[in-house]
Amino acid sequence: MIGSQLLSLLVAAGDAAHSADHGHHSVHFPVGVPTEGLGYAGLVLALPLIAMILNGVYAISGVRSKLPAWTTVACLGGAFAVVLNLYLKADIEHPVVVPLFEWINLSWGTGSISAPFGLYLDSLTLLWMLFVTGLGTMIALYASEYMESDVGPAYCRFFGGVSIFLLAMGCLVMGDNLLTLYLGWEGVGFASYMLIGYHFTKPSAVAAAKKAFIVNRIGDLGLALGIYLTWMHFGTLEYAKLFEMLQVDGAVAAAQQAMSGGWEVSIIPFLLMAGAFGKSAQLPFYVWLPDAMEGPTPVSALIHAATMVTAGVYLLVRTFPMLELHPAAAPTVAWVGGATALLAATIGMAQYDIKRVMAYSTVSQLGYMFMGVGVLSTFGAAAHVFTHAFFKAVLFLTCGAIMHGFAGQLDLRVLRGLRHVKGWRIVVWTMFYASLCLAGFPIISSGYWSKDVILAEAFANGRPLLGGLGLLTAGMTAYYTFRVWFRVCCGPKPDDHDLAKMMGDDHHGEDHHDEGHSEDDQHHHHMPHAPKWAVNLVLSVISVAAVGSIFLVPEHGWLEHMVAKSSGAAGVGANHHELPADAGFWADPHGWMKYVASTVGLIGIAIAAWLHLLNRSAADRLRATLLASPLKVVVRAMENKWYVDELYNALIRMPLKIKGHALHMIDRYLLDILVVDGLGRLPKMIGRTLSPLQNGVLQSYAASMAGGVILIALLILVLPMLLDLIGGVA
Amino acid sequence: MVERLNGLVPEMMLLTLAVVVAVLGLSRTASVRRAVPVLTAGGLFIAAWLALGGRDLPPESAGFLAPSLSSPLRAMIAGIGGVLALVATGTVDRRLEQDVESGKMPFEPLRASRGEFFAFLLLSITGAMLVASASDLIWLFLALELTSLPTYVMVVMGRAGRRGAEASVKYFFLGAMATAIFLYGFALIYGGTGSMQLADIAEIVSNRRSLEGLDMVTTAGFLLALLGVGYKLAAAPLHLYAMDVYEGASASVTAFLGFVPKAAGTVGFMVLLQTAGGSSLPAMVVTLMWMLAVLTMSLGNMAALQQTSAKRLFGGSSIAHSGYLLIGLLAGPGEGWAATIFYLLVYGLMNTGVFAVLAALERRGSEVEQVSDLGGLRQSHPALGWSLVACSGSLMGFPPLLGFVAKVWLFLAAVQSGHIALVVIAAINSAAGAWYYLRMMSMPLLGVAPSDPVEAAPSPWPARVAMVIGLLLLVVPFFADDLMTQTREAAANAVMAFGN
Amino acid sequence: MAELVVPEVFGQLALGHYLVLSAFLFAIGLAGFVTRRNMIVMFLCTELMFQAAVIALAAFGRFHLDLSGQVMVIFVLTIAAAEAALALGLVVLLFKRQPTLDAEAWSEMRDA
Amino acid sequence: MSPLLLILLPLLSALAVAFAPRSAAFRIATVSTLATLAISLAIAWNFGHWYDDGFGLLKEISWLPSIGASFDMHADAPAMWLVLLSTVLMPICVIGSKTAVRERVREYYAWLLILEAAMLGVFLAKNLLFFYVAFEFTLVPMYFLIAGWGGSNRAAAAIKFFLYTFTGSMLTLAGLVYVAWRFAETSGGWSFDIPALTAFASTDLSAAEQFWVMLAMLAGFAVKVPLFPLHTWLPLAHTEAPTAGSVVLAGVLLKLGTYGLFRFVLPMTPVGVVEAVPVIGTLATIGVIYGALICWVQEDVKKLVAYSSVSHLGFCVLGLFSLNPSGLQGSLLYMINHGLSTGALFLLIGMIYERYHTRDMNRLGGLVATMPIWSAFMVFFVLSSLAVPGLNGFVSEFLCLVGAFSATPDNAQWPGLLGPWYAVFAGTGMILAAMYLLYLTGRLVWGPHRAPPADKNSGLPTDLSTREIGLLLPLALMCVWLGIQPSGLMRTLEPSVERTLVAYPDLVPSQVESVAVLEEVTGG
Repeated sequence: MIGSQLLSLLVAAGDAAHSADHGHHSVHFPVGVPTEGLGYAGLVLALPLIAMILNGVYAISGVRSKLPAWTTVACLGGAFAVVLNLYLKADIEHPVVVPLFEWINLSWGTGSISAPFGLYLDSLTLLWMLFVTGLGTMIALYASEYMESDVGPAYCRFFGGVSIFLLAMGCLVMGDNLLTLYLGWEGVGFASYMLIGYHFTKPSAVAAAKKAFIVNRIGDLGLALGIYLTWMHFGTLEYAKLFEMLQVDGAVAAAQQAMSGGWEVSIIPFLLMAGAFGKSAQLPFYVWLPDAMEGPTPVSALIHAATMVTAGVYLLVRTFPMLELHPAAAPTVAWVGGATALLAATIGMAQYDIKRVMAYSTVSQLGYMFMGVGVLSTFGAAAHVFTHAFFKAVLFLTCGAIMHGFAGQLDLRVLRGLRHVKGWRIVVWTMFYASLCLAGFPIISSGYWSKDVILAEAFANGRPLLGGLGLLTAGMTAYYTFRVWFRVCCGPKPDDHDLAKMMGDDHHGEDHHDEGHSEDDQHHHHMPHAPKWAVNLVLSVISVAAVGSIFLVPEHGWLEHMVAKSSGAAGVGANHHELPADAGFWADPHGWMKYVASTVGLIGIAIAAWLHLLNRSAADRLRATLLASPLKVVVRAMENKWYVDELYNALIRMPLKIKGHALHMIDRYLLDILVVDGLGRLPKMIGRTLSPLQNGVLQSYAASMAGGVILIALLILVLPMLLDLIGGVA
Repeated sequence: MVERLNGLVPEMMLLTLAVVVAVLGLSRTASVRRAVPVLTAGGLFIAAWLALGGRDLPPESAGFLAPSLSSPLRAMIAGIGGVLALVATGTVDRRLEQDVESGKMPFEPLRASRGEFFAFLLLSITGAMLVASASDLIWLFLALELTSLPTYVMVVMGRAGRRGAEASVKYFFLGAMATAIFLYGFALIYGGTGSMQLADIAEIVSNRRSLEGLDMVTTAGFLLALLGVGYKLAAAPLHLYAMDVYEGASASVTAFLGFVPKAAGTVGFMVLLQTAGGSSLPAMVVTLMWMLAVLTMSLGNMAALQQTSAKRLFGGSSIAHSGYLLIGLLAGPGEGWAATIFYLLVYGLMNTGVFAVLAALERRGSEVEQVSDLGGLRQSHPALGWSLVACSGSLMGFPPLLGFVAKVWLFLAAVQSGHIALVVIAAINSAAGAWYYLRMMSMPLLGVAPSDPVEAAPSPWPARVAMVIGLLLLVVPFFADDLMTQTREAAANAVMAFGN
Repeated sequence: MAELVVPEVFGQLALGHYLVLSAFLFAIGLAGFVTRRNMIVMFLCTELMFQAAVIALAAFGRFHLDLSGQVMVIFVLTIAAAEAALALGLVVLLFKRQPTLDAEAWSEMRDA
Repeated sequence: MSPLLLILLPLLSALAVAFAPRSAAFRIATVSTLATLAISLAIAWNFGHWYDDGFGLLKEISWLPSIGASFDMHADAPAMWLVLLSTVLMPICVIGSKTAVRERVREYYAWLLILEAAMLGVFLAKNLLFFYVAFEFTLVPMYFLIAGWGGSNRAAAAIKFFLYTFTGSMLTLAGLVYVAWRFAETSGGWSFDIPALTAFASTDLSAAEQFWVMLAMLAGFAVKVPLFPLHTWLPLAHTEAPTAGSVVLAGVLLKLGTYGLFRFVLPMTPVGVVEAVPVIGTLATIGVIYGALICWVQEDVKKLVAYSSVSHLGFCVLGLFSLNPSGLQGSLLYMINHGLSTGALFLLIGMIYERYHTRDMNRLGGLVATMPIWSAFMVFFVLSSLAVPGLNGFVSEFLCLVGAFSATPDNAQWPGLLGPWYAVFAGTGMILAAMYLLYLTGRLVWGPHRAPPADKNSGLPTDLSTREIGLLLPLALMCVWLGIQPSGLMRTLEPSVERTLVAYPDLVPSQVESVAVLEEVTGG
């Protein structure tokens, strides 16, 4: 049974590989059917909602304890438990739709717009919700300690924001139609806005929050338009109906839809893509994510590394059948992903703020995921999302712990020798393991397995150039990851004086992340304080989860199984070739990639070790040398993030602002004062030119009157005669 | 002939009353003298009632306009004339009466002019009423002159000082010129048709038009007659005197000038237009009316926009309203004239109300003129303030005040007769005029009271009239249907009587 | 016997002649009214215009062999007399206030 | 319960307020508006036409039959909703003015009550002249509210507001009179009965007549909406108006324009509308972007919100002229939503102004530090205004855009004359809205705290008082309710919307054809 289905997959995949320009990969996958009795699934949404409301109540009633944190942890934990229960009870072969309540439901004649508030529970949803709620719970727990110095209204606000996020993310992932997804989509954007701007007195945080929301909105417009077009063409927004329509006749359906719909239909995937790129920080929208690091670190870990930013990947996997409405859609995704991965990696290599390095690495890794989707490996993408969620969460949380301990110090030129400081063991070694994962260290790291799938698929899909880019990026990733770890954790043991210096009497405003340190905390900042139980527990648990994920990733494993029964089915194992028996080693990318990728990763680590562990001053010398060489332009550009922010500012923001001012002036002076007031004053002005007639002099009145009478009499009596005359002549 | 006299009972009564009033005004008894205005007003109200009764008289009792049309017109003129007489209370001889009362000097009949003033007022109103019963050109001419001549005197008598005199000069001389113009027009009409009888002229005109077309002499006669009578209406281009005269005359006389000559002119237009063809006017007359209407309303509004003097401002407004009346006149007998009559009535009320407010106020015995003087009137004289708001709003045509109802009907009638462009122009004019009415509305409510406050005039009548009119403008629109239906019936019956 | 050749125009006074005369008179009156500043003269000019109408009325009455034209003439003359009385009274009154007959002296009220 | 009560009660209360002692004015006004709200709710509860396209609340009151005027009343579902919107907003305005207005209180509340009566008259009118009277009469109280209790430049603002709208509606009157005449020609008597005239005009007027009548009506309604470029009175009026004035202006008065478009322009002159759709659609789209960009550079918060109305109402008009049910329903819902969220924003700004006497964002900032509750409401209503899904704004904006998007001539069931490009350009308004609204919150709510010293005489606590929270909370709850459960409301709008659109499906294709033929002819 499974074998025959696999065979059909393989056949379809074979077609795909040979006809790269028209990708009809639609395969049958089970479509959700409405079910009764699973209403309790709504608890996944209800619990965060309750947490949110309670946090609001706490804020108003002035709770000054950790109650908000425990409430949130409990609710999120409950949500996780519900998801787990759903997973355990779920029949992957038979996805279900759980209608909750009616949201938007319009109908007229034969048309309708229907967006019920329901849950679409298939394996993909459950996969995503498992790590979203799981990580959410853990990170909330972590934050209970991390944010403790803010206990009070701000604490409530923080956990309220986290609850909103989980609620919105739940809607996004579990919603059974595109509008519910959009609801969650904007909701997570708002949560992100609130949490990035958590330190609202800092203008940079406020600006970053604003930027995140606005840049996301650009993508959202694409998504919205995509949704309109989907509705227009397919007449529905519900996944179940959409999928049925898209796989009426297997692979042919999408092509038929594309043919019948004309250009409007074929741009749907591109519009959806725009939304995905915005939310997942891909070119050209990635600029908001690094700035989003203004938010507290747990937020960075949860929202801007592990969960929210993968919503774009989710969207594309969820609507994978629609990606085939245009042959160029998938390659576009792949190339954008690849380019983003490379670009972000180059920037990451040149940053000194460790959280920023992590941010760029997130952008870069998200690039991989999109590459995965683009090379028709939804499985690879989802796998990488899954593994990345854990190890990147660990990386951020360790960064956060360091920052928290060192009064906001994040500069890797300042931090060193953490390995030798008491109480930091768990941080150092979980960070080490997570770095291994990010660097793609062979066998024992989860990132190795998931990244391999994507890279191998790129080659197998006939995109060696893209795969090569991916490999290059992998090397860079390994380098900058370990650059951080070697710099921060290794090196000579710092004495108290060094530690005090690291505590940052001299750190710069820009890199100043002092959350967890309100003013009354400042007086004992001379010694770093090591993390306490909650942080250590969370780090350990997530690291264990990261290790555990290794066993879920390999081909034909659990993860592949989860994706294969969802809308992303077409991208699972699509490129497993039936290899001839005599095929050489290089014929199967899945075979050689394991070795090549390992090698590249190890080279990266080695370079990092040379520059930052064994010979710590070499890096500075290298930089100096490069700056003296003609390559200095590149180095400067990398350090300055390729000036993309400046470019956007100059090309988009400023012109718009100038237009705004200009239009305001036009509105005020041209339209209002000149045109409107001018027209309004016209009667008065004409009247004024006539007022010499009213000069008070009897004679002139008489003259005007007599003149007027004569004129009118002449006009009426003589003009018609003249006209007659002219008419007669003509 | 007796029927004809039967139809003129109110006018004859008023003439008698004029004599009586003139005599009583010289009485040595102060209370008798004081009763003169009330007597005048009472007489006018009775005359109005009598005139209304004339509807049922046989056609021979009325002039050229059918009794169904002339009766309500005459009643309206007399009725509003009565109100105007009340407003005029205390206008003349105030200084004299005060001196007599305080015993400074004995009463000298030679110096008293109250009786004459009200006698003139009655004569002028009688003239205006007679216009409505004109049956030939001579009558029309005499009636129009009877309307005008007393007003020239009233302007001088109403206000001592340079301004009254100047107003009188302008009014009289320009009026004489206008009279000459329409008189010449009458002569030409007579020349062209060979008859003084309006009914004969109408028949000749209509016959001639259906045969060979109207001759130039008659046409020119009609044009000149209409242009000249336009002076009474303050229709452009013979409107230039209006603002100066309105400013110069005392407020109560201005109220009079704003209504009685205008009513006479409107009725005169009706007579002439009916003679010229009624509902199917010669093209040249239509053109003339069209031009007059557009010019009058536009020039009036534009002139009013410039003003800082309330009296001049309402002078301009009065010109503009003549423009609207001309639209109704052009719209023809029937619906058009019904709307015109209603509009004239409403306009008479609004206009009287506005000037009554001005007449009810003074500052150390002299007139209140500037718009800014009315600032904060709501606080100092609430009733007058609100009356001014109601009257101004009604003049603006603001719903649901009476002016709005009248204007809508006028527009309906004009559209019905095919003058859509005129309606649009009138709409734009209303909008342009709204600015100064709005100023007059907001000044009493929101404006700053002048540092030199205004006080109430000694006579209570103008204030009472203003209040009643303000209230009427607010209330009557909800109960105006009977009035409108009857007006329409009157016009419709007239059309039947005209047979076209 | 040579007949006396009298040009047609002078042969008999036709309606046209009266009308032309009347028109001229009216025009002169009007022009005078507009151009002269002396109030007495201005009043005389209005009288001129009235008389123009009177001539026209009388001529038309004769032309139509209808008496009503001439009846009206009488009324017009009456009115003219009344106006004359009014005018003179007014002028006297004004002269008492300001010893001039110049109409332009009375132009205080006007648009600013 | 008679709908007449809805109009009479505020009117009589206005009279009562005017003559009551000064101290009782506020109480009378509050009780009266609350009573009106209760009556309107009771009427809504018993309203029998929620789910069909019929008109309920029929009430015939004769006025001037001789010119066809009457005070006949009726209401269909959309009208009922707008009635409810007005009656809901009025108590909030009244109670919100308790501390803000301290001088000439009797007059102030009397004008507010008169305004309420006039607004309700507009929505309940069954007779065009009644509608027109009420439509115009809203100007007077609003004029005096602005000119009497407004800001420093109030006189100019009030005059511009009055004259601009008055001018437009004079032309509307001319158009309506024309229709009435044409109707009278066939039926033999003056009538301004709306159903009769609508049925007549849509079928019996020629194409040219419909076009001109539409233009005339548009002159009044487009100014009121306000449609770009006829909007310049709005920022001025909003900036100068007292808080309650702004709330009513944004909440209900602007809706009179869109309501007019919905009730008269669309059903009466379909042929004319079809010709004008591209132009109006373009203007609406320009308005969306233009308003938003101008918002983004404002320093005065109130002006920002005022311009945002220009932008938002652009969506509303776009929805109306998409000529399909989704657009129309979205647009009607937009009217209600905009009333709630923008009304609330003006209230919030008013609360700040009462405390600090400034609305300058250079002088105010980071208010969350001292006013967390206010800030929470501010952020909430900004989100609502941003059309964040889950809140009310989203559903309506989504439907308007979907409507515009799908309004293509080849749409099988509901052909329209807009299309994707209109939606795409208007859609950028979504991004721009985020820009200016977050700019607003970024300056006002977040950031370092800065504020001039609070007015000690205001008698208000630093953060919101219970009364103020009580004003905002119902609005917030309604926003949430309409965001999560719009379907109930939408279903009630649908039949009326279809009735309004009945002529269009056949009309649009023929229009497209005729244009195509014309192009062929002129091109060939």
